[in-house]
Amino acid sequence: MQQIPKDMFSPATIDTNESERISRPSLSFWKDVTMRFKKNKLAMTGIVLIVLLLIMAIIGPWISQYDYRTNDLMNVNKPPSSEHWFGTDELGRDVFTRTWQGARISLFIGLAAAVIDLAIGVIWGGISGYRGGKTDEFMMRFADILYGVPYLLLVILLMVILKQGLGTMIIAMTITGWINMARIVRGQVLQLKYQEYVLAAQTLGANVKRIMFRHLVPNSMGPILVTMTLTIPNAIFTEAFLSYLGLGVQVPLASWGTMASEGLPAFEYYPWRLFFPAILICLTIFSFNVIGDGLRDALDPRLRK
Amino acid sequence: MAKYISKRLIYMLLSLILIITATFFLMQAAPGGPFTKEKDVPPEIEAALNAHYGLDQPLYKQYFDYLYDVARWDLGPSFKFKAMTVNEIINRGFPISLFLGIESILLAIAFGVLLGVIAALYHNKWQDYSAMIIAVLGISVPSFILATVLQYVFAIKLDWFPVARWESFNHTILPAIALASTPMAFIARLTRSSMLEVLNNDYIKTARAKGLKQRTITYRHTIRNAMLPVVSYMGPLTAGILTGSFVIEKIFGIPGLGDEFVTSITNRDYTVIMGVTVFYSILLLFSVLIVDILYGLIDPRIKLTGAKKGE
Amino acid sequence: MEKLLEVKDLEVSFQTYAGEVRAVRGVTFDLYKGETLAIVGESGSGKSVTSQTIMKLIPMPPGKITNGQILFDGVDLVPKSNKEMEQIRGKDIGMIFQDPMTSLNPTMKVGMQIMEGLIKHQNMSKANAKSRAIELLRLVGIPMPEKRVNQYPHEFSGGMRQRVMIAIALASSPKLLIADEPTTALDVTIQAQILDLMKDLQKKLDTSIIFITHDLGVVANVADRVAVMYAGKIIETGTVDEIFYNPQHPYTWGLLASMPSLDNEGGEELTAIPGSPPDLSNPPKGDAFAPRNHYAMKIDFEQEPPMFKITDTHYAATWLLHPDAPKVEPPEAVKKRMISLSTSHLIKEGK
Amino acid sequence: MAEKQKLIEIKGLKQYFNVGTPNVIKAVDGITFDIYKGETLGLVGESGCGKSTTGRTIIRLYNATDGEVIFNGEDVHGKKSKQELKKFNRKMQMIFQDPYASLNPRMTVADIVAEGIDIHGLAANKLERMERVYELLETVGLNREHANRYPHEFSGGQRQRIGIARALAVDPDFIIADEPISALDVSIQAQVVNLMKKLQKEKGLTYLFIAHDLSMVKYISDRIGVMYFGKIVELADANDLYENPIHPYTKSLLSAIPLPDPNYERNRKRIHYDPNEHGYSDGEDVKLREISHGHFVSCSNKEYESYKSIYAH
Amino acid sequence: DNNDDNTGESKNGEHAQELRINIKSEPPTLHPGLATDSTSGVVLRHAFEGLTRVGEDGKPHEAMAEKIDISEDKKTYTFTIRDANWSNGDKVTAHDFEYAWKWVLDPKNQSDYASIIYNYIAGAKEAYNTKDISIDKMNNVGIKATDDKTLVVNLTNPADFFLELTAFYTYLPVNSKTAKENPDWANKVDDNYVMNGPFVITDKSASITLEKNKDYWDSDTVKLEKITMDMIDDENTEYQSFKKGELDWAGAPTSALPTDVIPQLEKEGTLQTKVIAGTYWFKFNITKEPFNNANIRKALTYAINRKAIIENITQGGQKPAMAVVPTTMIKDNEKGYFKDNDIDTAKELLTKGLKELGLTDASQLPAIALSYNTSEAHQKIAQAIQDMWRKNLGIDVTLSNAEWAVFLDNVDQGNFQIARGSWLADFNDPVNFLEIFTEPKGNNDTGWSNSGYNKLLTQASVETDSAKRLALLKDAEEILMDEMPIAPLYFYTENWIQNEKLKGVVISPLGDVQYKWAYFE
Ligand SMILES: Nc1ncnc2c1ncn2[C@@H]1O[C@H](COP(=O)(O)OP(=O)(O)OP(=O)(O)O)[C@@H](O)[C@H]1O
Ligand SMILES: Nc1ncnc2c1ncn2[C@@H]1O[C@H](COP(=O)(O)OP(=O)(O)OP(=O)(O)O)[C@@H](O)[C@H]1O
Ligand SMILES: [Mg+2]
Ligand SMILES: [Mg+2]
Repeated sequence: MQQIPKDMFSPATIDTNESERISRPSLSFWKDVTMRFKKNKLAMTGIVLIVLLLIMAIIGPWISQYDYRTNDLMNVNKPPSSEHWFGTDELGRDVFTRTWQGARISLFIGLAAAVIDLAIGVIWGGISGYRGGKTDEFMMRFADILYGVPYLLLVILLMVILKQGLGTMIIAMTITGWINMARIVRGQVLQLKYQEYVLAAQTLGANVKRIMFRHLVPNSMGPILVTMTLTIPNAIFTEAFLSYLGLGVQVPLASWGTMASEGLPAFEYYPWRLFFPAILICLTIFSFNVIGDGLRDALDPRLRK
Repeated sequence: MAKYISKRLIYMLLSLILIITATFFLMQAAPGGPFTKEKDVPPEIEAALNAHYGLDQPLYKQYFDYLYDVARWDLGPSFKFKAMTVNEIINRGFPISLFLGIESILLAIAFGVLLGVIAALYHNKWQDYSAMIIAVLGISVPSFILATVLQYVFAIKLDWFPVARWESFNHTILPAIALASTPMAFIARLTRSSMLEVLNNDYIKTARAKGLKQRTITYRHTIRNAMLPVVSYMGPLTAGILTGSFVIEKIFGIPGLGDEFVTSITNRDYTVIMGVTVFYSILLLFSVLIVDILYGLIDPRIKLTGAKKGE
Repeated sequence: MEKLLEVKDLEVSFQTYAGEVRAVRGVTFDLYKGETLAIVGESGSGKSVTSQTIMKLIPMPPGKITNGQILFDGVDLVPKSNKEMEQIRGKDIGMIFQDPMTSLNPTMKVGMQIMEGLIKHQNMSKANAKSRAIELLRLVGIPMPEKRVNQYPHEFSGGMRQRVMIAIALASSPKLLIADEPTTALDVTIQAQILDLMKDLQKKLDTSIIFITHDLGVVANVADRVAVMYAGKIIETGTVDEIFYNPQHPYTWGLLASMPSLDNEGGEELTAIPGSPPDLSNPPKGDAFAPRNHYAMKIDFEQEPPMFKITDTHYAATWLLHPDAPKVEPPEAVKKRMISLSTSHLIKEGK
Repeated sequence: MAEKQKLIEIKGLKQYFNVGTPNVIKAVDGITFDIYKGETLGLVGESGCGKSTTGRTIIRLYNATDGEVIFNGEDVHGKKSKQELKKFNRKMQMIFQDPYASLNPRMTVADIVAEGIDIHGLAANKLERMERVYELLETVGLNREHANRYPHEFSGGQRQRIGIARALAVDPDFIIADEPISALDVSIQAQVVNLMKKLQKEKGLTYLFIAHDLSMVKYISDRIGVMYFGKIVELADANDLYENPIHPYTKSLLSAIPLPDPNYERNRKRIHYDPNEHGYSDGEDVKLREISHGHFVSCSNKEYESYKSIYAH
Repeated sequence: DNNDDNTGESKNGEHAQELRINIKSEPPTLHPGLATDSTSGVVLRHAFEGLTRVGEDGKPHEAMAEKIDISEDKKTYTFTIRDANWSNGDKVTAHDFEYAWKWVLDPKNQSDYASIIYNYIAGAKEAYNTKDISIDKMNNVGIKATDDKTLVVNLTNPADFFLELTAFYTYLPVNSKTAKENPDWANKVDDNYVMNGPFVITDKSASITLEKNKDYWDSDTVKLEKITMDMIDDENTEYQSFKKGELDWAGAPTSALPTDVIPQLEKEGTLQTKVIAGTYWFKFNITKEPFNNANIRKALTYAINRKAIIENITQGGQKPAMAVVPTTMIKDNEKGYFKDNDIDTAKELLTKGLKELGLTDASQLPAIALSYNTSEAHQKIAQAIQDMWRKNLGIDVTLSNAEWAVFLDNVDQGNFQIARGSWLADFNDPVNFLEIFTEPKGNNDTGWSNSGYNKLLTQASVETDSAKRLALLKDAEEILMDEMPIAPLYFYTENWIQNEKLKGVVISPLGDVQYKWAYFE
């Protein structure tokens, strides 16, 4: 046995407060999440991609010498070249410019629809699940009914009632879009509402609003995020459909959705017209999905403890 | 259970009537009518047509007449397809859409679940990433683009399948794949995330402690428990897929109900719009109910809560 | 007596976002045939991880066995593949998990959950497995087992579920049964039933049992030997009498002192161990218990104590046992117990 | 004991689940008892016998199927305005069984503790609110520094203390503690129980203490109620109950308490309880009867006489 | 695998006389009196035969009529019916025609196209507007079968194009015997569905099958044994299907080619093009500022580069339209009334117009919206024109598209400033175009009317001399082009590709297709 100096065996002073101290640095929940999120390479790639896309959406139309609407009927359907990086379309317009011009609309639409669906879906599904019973039955049957009425008919009526434009389009997009989110949130809330911290809030006299937004929603973020990332591509293509019907953005303004659907019939001969918008849609969706997954993992309490 | 179902059936009937009402008045409010054409129909002819189809009656009367007819499952004659009643149109189009729909639902479930399971079992390994990329493609490439691309590659370039039409089983494959892709991707993502949850559960450890093989554990203990979110997603989706997809039917020249539905709206073919909506809604309401019942079958614990809802 | 299990210097850690959690930091113990070893200790001290590592059931990744051997019947389990382990799990080693509420598959009939292992390890036919499952349910004291085999777990009460877990673990008469807090969620009457049942089976089959709990009353009831864990290490081990009547580690003192006794009049305060256990992702220098230890000495903050031998069966890791250390008095409540030791005949029996 | 004042009177409380379906669960099936000001009433019984349900029904987390809960002379379950309910929520609080599940993982400790303060507007401004939070944290033996942390950073015992601070934030008179210590290990159990006792002394709190662990219940309670299948079968002074258990189920329960004494354990004899042993006939009037002063037992008339004679010894 | 027989190649290398085409959608009806669309028309033209049939030269020739006598005043036509059979063996009689036409005139039968009969035949309109009319009460209508073989028809006005109308599907005969017995005879293709055309429909399901009618009076001319009509809605799919050899024909007139493949096909030299009697134009709403000013209208019209649009966007060999009436009817209109892409004049006119409106600059013009209905082709054209107007005149118009019925409703209600429009001829005569603009209602949504114009048209309607009549019509057109309520863009063409071995398919100036003479080499 090794020799240990005697004085080491004298009593040490211990600070009782010290023993309550948590050795891990004090990280707020969100800081903790951010830290863990940052360690997720794939998710960070997603963030970088989205930031790049946003930057290009802002500066893309500027760095090109063309504008998005000027026709050049002498140069229609030209493949990518040093002059037209992404080629030209059926009216001789520069696809590069149009693609980034379109990024503005598609990204805006995608995010706006996702956010609005989220807001309505969360409130509707949350109240439905939390209140349960007759309220639940009523609210879910209402969703069924809205889902049952032909969407195209709703859209046509909106077209008549409202003026053409982004606002109308977003209304058209979210008029039934929130239902999915509501179903998901309701499921979550049904599960969470018997958690003891919710009961605790009830015993303190918390009202529905407080319980929803302080307790239930923050704890359903995982599935909500996954659903949100799935809303975005849906919105991008619904936009194309609505614009086609005359409800949304008007030509010659471009969006990825309209560019892809217009490029589709010609993809055999002029593949670049489909390729660029399509690949950017894929990249966007990919990014949002990995970000969603990353957030989901970062928010998972089991990985925390 | 029986009480719960009968209660739900009553709610379904109410919902159906509300859907009919909403659709009926929305349809009437939409500009244009069944006789709107680029070349104007002379007023006297239009009057004769309106009189014949009862469109000159007050709206409320048309509405109640319609409700009465629906109750007898008489959906009326088509305005555009003069030789046919709406019942005939549905009877003709639905079996086709149904066949295609079932095929693609099976595809979507089989491959979606498979991908999701693989992704979850190999969480954060290359298998997960590959499945994820397929899912992202499935989500971000909408069916109309996929359909065209599939057609080009597999029917034109490789000549493995026919381009279009509805004749043999071979003709159903490409449209079914195109139709299945988005739901498949969605199912894969849902399955993956719920599998990850399930795999974290204690009873999986119990199963492993019994010395069961990984594969047995996956089949017997995880998939069933991970299916709940998939099932709830499948509810409304099923009704949609079974009544046909306009885009896919158009691209592959399939005489299904989805095509009928959309064209009827553009044509303002009032009776067909209503008829198909009624039919679709019945399917929708039933599939939502079936989902709620399936919850209980998949997870025996839910029976209690499911029944409680009907209190 | 024959050794069934030897765990040598086992170290297990988990890779998490917050860093490496060293959940088990060098655990050594052995277990004889037909013997019950109780592992007690603070929550988070690594009891469950240790026991699950024996069956190689910790999730890998993030978990990893960084060092040590697990000799089962003389064969090391650490290098075994998952496939090879499938032959041992459920057959030679059975396990009862901490939480009966979540450890049964909610969507599978109880009977099937018992039958699975039988079909796999004993090559039984379905019909035979079923009748055996009924027999097992009857054995663990579930009334009307013929009816119960076809029910789902949620139709069972907590105590009954725990008994189903036991039936699963016992299905193929394992040589080793690991029971991780099998009775925490149960009331005392059902707890007692289950403890009796396990002892009965042990007698019949000569099973060895590792029994994890933090209820010292239960330990006193079932254990032959006790290992006390703190912060991923065994800090004291000995026969049940040695631990209860002659504890040496201040943490063990703390545990014993904090139990109220029935004859204690409600007036006085319980002696709690202040503070909370250390963070295993960042274990402190020296003795992990030192910050909460009334008797801590300077050395405790500098150097980890080795295992001091007290008797052949009794060891403890505390500097207080060092010959140079000052003699200290254990707390009142513990002293009372030690007094009963000296007046009891049991001390002889321990040897 | 005569000057004891009733804080809560529970009269014929019933809580059924799945009413209207074939499998009605009578979780609480007509219980009657009082809780006096400043005392701790322990509630023990088999798992699933309805202890938690009783607690939750008293605090109105469930709407009682039948019966009354009278708190300070007012019926809790009568129809009440939001305002009245809020007031009532201040007087009665609950500590939950699971220290992990009862704290919202996404809120800071300060927000959790201050939730009641926010709801009832007990602080005039931010500063005052934080001062209250610090005060509460110190009351339960935590320090200010913990206010900005999240629950997952705490050990079980610390978390349970946060739950207690949350309950204390609204200055309640009565606290229902539903197995506040079951999930904790022994050393931490002691921390929590000591704190509860200290607070009771300082603030004159009244507790309903639900637990499995009989030695702990005996330690903390003044009186103990024993529940069996939704009914109270015995209710008596803590020491009286341990020394003179009368109902066979109580006897069985006491005989099963494991003690940290190997010697004792090796020689313990358990008494089994079989509900059929009473041999009640149909329509027999089985109810709580007072065997001796303050000692109630559920029994038939016949049993009453025999129990009484047993107790005399 | 059934792909093989799609090629139509028979065993000995000779091509089977089986034609496979696509008609896009299901024909809404197979009743000649109810049909209103070209899809039904295609089927009916082959399953039935009218008094005349438009021949390979584009002119009507005797068909069911063996002999046609026209009175001096061109108002009475006497048709002698040829010896021919219905597919059930019945003889085709003059009564069958009388019945069929009068059936259309009965408002109870809801024929949308009754006007195409009652606009020309004496007493017909009155009959249609009579309450509770029925076929046997139509004694004052100028349709009379004097015996089984003779049909006498009286017209309200001399109409040069009446013989052409008798080839139109509304004028097809119906087997009066079966039709009377079974009013729903046309709802199903079965024994009650009796035909008299070069082909008979043998199957109608996912596709329509027509087989050669052995009993057809001119069956020696008919070479094709079978025609299969698919119903593939998607143009691209149709095109791919053609490329794979599953179809013998892709594109007009029964469908269309995807616009994006047309230049490619042109390059390959497989594209077939035929000018037809149709005009694509834009309508100005002259009741709205600034289109109440003719100079503004003209400036906009002149500033369009039609050639560029045709060559780069529509790409189907369309003819630039600087007139309203198609070149198939008036040959001179190839030149038109103004110069294409005449920017200088356009600018002058704009300045003039602005001055008249009291404005100094184009930017002061009220906001202008150009409406069109949802379609890719229209959208491209609209965008090109928008760009031209911006570049050439500095006028920035916004585009606004709408779903078809909504668009039509808006245009009908006058809720537009400039709207896309077009007219495809019902019969091959300029009046079909010019009469649209006689009054500001019906199909004239521009709100424009002109008394001089109307006078010329009235004169033309009673003029029996063809040359004089044409001169009157041209004068009217000139007024129209001077006032410019519409801006013509191009004359329609039909574009298609076809199996190289397929010969003898005839497309009429109206764009109707006939397979009677078609065959595979
Ligand atoms: N999958 C994991 N990932 C990360 N850390 C883990 C994991 N599993 C266990 N740990 C950590 O290992 C340590 C030991 O945990 P263990 O479950 O063995 O404790 P225990 O002694 O069984 O406690 P209890 O009495 O609460 O059951 C804890 O700090 C825990 O956080
Ligand atoms: N929400 C509910 N729906 C249906 N049954 C319920 C519900 N909550 C409790 N029960 C049932 O009521 C009975 C009493 O449950 P309770 O939770 O009160 O028991 P307990 O005495 O607290 O048990 P433990 O000691 O296990 O916590 C049980 O049979 C339980 O299954
Ligand atoms: Mg554990
Ligand atoms: Mg409880």
